[in-house]
Amino acid sequence: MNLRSLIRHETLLALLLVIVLIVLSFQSDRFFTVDNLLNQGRLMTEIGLIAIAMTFVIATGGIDLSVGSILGLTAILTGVFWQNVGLPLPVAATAAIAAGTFAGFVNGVIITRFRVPPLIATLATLALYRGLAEGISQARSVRGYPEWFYVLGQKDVLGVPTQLWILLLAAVVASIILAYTTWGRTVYAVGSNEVASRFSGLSVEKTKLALYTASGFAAAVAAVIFVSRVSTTRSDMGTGIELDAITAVVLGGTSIFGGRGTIIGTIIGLCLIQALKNGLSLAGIKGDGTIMLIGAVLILAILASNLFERSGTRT
Amino acid sequence: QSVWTGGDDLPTNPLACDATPATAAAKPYDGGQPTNAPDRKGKTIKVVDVPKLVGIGYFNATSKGIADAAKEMGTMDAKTDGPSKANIDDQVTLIDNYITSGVDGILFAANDPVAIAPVLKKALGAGINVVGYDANSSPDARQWFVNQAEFNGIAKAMVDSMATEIGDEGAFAIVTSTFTTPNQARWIAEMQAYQAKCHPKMKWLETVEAQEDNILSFNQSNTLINKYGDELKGIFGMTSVATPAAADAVTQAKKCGSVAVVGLATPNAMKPYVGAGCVKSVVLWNPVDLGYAAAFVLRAVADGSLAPGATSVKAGKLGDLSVINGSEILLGAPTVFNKDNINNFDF
Amino acid sequence: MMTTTVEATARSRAAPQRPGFFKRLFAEYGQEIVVLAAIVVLFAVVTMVNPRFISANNLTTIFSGNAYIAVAAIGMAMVIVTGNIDVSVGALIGVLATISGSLAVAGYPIWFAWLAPVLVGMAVNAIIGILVAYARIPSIVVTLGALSILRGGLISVTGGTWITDLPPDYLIAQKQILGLPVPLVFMVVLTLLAAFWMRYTAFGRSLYAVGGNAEAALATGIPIARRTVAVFVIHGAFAGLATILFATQLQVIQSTVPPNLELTVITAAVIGGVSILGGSGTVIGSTLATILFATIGSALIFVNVSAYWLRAVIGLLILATVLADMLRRRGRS
Amino acid sequence: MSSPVAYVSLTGMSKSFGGVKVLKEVSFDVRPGEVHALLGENGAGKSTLIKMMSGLYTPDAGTIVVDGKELKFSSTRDAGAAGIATVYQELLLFPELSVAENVFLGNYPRTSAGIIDWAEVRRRTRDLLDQLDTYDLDVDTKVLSLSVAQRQRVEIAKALSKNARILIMDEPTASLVESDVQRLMAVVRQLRERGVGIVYVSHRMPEIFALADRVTVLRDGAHVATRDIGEVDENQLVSMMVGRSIESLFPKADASIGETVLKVTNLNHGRHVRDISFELKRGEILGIAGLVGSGRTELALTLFGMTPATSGEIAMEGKVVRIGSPRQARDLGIAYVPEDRGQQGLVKAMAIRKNVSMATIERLSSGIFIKAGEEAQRALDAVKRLSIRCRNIGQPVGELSGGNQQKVVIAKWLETKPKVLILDEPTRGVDVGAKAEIHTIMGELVKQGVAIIMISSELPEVLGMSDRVLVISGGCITGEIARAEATPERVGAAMTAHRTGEAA
Ligand SMILES: Nc1ncnc2c1ncn2[C@@H]1O[C@H](COP(=O)(O)OP(=O)(O)OP(=O)(O)O)[C@@H](O)[C@H]1O
Ligand SMILES: Nc1ncnc2c1ncn2[C@@H]1O[C@H](COP(=O)(O)OP(=O)(O)OP(=O)(O)O)[C@@H](O)[C@H]1O
Ligand SMILES: [Mg+2]
Ligand SMILES: [Mg+2]
Repeated sequence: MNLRSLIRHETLLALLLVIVLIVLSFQSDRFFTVDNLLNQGRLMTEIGLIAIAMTFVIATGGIDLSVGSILGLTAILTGVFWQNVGLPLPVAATAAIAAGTFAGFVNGVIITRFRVPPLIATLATLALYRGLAEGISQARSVRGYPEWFYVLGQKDVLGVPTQLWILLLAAVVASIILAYTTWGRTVYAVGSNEVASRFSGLSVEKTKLALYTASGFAAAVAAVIFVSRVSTTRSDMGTGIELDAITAVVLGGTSIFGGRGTIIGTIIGLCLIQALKNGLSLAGIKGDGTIMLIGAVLILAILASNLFERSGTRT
Repeated sequence: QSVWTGGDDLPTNPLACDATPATAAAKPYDGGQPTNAPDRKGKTIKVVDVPKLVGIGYFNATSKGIADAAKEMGTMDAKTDGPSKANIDDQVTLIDNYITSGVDGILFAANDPVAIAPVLKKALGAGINVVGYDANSSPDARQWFVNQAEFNGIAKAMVDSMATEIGDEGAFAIVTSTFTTPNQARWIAEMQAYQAKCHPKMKWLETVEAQEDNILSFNQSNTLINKYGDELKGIFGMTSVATPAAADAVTQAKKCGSVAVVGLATPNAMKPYVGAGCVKSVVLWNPVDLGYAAAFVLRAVADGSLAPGATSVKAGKLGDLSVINGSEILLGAPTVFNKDNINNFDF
Repeated sequence: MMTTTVEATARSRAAPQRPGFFKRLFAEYGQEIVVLAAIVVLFAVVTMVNPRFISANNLTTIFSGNAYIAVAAIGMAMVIVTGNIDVSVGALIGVLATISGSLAVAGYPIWFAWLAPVLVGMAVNAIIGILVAYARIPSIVVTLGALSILRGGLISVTGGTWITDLPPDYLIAQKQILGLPVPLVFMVVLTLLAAFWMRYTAFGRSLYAVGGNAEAALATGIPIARRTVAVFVIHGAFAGLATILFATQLQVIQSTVPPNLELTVITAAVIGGVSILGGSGTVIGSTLATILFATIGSALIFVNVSAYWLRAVIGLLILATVLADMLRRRGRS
Repeated sequence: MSSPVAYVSLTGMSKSFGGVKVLKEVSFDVRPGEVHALLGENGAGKSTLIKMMSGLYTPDAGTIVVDGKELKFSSTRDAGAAGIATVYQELLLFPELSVAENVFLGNYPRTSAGIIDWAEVRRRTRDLLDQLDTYDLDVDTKVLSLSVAQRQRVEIAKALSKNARILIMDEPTASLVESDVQRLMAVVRQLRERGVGIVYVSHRMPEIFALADRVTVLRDGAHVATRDIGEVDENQLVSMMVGRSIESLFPKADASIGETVLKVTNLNHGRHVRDISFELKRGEILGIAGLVGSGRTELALTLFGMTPATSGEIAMEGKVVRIGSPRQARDLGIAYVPEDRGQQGLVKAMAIRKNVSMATIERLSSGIFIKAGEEAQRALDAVKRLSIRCRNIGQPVGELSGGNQQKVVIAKWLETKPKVLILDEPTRGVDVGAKAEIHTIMGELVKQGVAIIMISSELPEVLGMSDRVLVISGGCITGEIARAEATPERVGAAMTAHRTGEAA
């Protein structure tokens, strides 16, 4: 039942995506062009990276609300390390990513060591990390990065936006990890029954710690890409990105209660949202109409797959 | 604590303490140019207006101005679409979509001058005419910017109004949206420079953040009143959200007359307080005019009648507007609304 | 090893001693007490720095300025107790405020302008509740969707115009009852009523059952689906009541709500001790937590914490409260 | 006293889950003042039948007649209103709520003002627990801190609180030790005297013969027979249940006992593991007996690294080791089949295949990748070897019957090739057939040289299977008795003994 219904949700979603793509390309002839689609890939990379890590976190039955704040903190640190501390930019970015990763690690420690439920822990660090970003930045933005740095966020490699390669790589690696490795298996097991996982000798704590750290890392990498894309750092970067990422993840069929979910689902969910945002805009529908529609699609997609699942199995 | 250290590191340029107008140094055109823009002279153009965010009174007003202008010209097909939060990312994404959909012109009010630059340059690269208003981008990322009032002009008007109300030795505090909001940060920086230069004995107590949240603005204003007691003589509201909320706080604390509120705000939101005499003067340009002017500037750019080196531009009923700082067009001096004139405005 | 005998004897004979009053109080209201203690300590410290902190005016600002958050958090606490969550409440309050204000300005009777947000809140949340309970969509999914729909809908309907010219009688949050500000009275009365209802009525208790163990609740004959819908409807009513305070605090209504209001409300509920897993917690805790946040916000201004570091300090204090609670729990087990 | 007229009668009850028919036109009735035992293998459909009788499941077909009136139960509340109360097999309690509240939830005494009378709730709970001879439970403690046995009592108190005409008990004694079973049986008899009709499900034959007036046997979801207890003997019942006769209930296999694998010296953890010392040899089955709450599970958890020892020494094959986590224990060759299989043993939503491989997933991997083929092969082998009844190895474990679930847990741990296998209540809630199978498996394991520690509350099982019996009371060892000397009396005496003289 489990596996079958998983496949079902993702198939359903993929079908929906195809339909949406077809309908939207009839609405505007500028929608289904290679240029536009690649460009959309560029725009969804940051959310995508975060959503991939979030898929793991949610599959263990956890959640990470602090990713937006980690993104902001890392962005600020990149700028501060480079401009105020005077580190070479690659070193500064690496150090900032390390700091963002550490922020994720701290989440993990609070959750595994002190046994604070993830939602509460990351609600608290959401405030803390954003506050640190504001404090460190002293409300100043750092600008004027060297031209080469923009390769990451604004240029192409082999005709494809640079950051899209990163997203693709992350998606492939993450799907393989989740589907075929012991680590992925542990994620699902912990998400379905943490106690039994511990009794089976799985390293529950270590896995969770690693996941929240990875989530911090993903947000940190997204931050550097973001800075490169928009050429500046601001302490309010990434505000609210957590809800967008969670939307993509649950739309992709990951159970908020843990135990199930796939990377491919998340990616389809992301694409669906991005296609709607872009395609509806090209079709002349305003932003507020689009977000309403995305809300409706989220509810209806989960509803539809619930109905399918139920008609197949239990009473 | 008292000194403002936020915002950017740009130099301040306080005006003279008396009414001597600033002598603007002539500057060559420093805006950008669209590549291979088609000839749009006289043709109906499709324009999108992307404000910082939609859903607040101020940008409703600018949007109305743009619509008015479009109707008046008859050759502009304009619509407003903006992010629901003042968020750099959403704004960039929206503009990107409109570039793809193929508009002829983009009007924008930037959430961040630098963050928006890459996408605007992309628009220029696609042959689209780009004009900013309200909040500027880096100059080379757009063609022209319609400046509602120069930062130092606003600063002077605000500080002078406050000084008139609370005297040259009064203490005041500031309620702003966030320290990172570019316009507000610049205004505060200019206010500080101007105050130090022209009203050196005024006491600068502190600056608090209140997002774009009117209840929080209200609470923060109350906290300031409670904290400083009689020492506090005035509150500056730096946003059209903070100013009415500060006025409400003063009203509800029964401090009308003993705590002055000076700030930027739309007249409609301020009518009750100005009418009740609790607030004497509100500073703002007319945002409807701002939008109106921006639309005319865009039309002129598309027609080729506003080209680098021009010194003025015709903006419908507003008449001739002059070019400053190379590629900016000045709307005029800010309006100071008071009991006598506030009811003449509706926005 | 002496203890072994003592225990064994105690077990076979009469009932074990009930633990003392304070021990039970602490066991049952531990988190509430932690939060209360934090408030008291803050007040003590900040008042020493600046005695104006405890002035009547400032107390009013702290207690009533954020009362609408506390009222919304009551409903949220109930929703979380049943094991659900609502991330759309912020957007809902924005919609309700616009409805209420528009009615007041349009000349409808004042009572109707007050009642409307409560009714509409209940209706909207009834739909959410039905989707959660009968369509079995996890509440976070439904409310994420509702968040988008309400937020987008609000903007496209109002276009963001503010509502001004509100009739003075409408502005109930600015009035006083028995010399106390209405928002304060609202907050206290509603908190106590809700707390009493959750502790002393079968319906209130059943919420804990639904959140604590849904399967067992079903076996006990508690209609889980109906209770879920009911709790969302009640939450909608509290959102409506919160809206009344929100909309009448000032003489203008801004149709955009504070960003992240939903997170603020959720934070208040969980820091107040409502278990995010459902099944435990009280609304007294959520109200205390709201007051704690308000106190922190005000205190930091009073002690001149650099405004840039304000949020960091708030975050740190929230984290400290969370960790203190965890240590307390650990010490107990 | 039992009247021949049924109070509740069910006719033609059928139920399917996901297309599988688990109950086929079963008829069943209960009379006031009788104990009607319901028997059948794991998965025969007993619990399903009961859940329809108590309104938890809606039958696909069939009629329920209560007191002459045909009724439809759409919730347990309807059944409750018809006078039917149930103690479910899976203890359905609210962990975050107090004992008293659990007992009266949904059914509170109110004051005249209509609000819940908490004082009355506590008082009446106390009374009910006293009726069950349970004095060691504080009515204000949260259920989450209770042991399985204590929770069982709370469940029974809850059913008693409803003053039901019919009381259904689904394996109420599964987690009770002998003395508690006796107490419970006394309560059941008392209720029968009061004219309550009781449906009693148990896999323990002696209880059936001691209590029941009538028995109904189900097999594969079908009704086999309903008899008066006087008309049948144990062998007949067993063969009705399993369709064949079972040779011996406790087939003690002879295995050669080898050298010491595990040596524990002065082990301590908290209040429930005190100064424990013993040795375990290859090929030996060491039974651990004790009362509920005596600390047997705690000892196992300490050996298994869940609650690492605070002092004392553990030596595996002569080497002193530190066991700080289940992972370390596993790597040292210690396996633990926990008493609460639903919570601790299995990931119910996961497939059999994944459950079986769960403790050995690293070994089944090359690098970080799981070798899916080998994993499936091993699961298939396990299913065959332990004759786990299932559709296929992809079936979620949660859908299996109790006994088969237990075998999956055992299979999981056998995969680790343990040197020491700790079985905590390995046959709790397991039917006679499966029980014999599990015992047979144990026999095979000791022949292969595995050392087994078996914790069981069923004295006959301990006595029948063990080479040596360790008795624990209050966290201390109060007796170590060789197989030959192990009589119920000696073991029973040690179970209630206290080591008083050794005060520190
Ligand atoms: N909710 C369910 N979904 C799917 N199958 C189920 C469900 N509940 C029970 N079954 C199946 O129905 C059959 C009968 O189960 P039931 O629990 O009634 O058995 P039982 O006689 O009580 O067994 P035991 O002695 O182990 O308690 C089993 O094969 C079981 O796997
Ligand atoms: N989770 C828990 N929290 C608090 N106390 C517990 C918990 N689990 C067990 N105990 C207590 O620890 C003591 C020992 O329990 P343990 O489970 O080891 O006993 P046992 O001999 O295995 O009996 P049984 O398994 O039959 O319940 C009991 O007094 C029990 O109440
Ligand atoms: Mg059963
Ligand atoms: Mg035990």
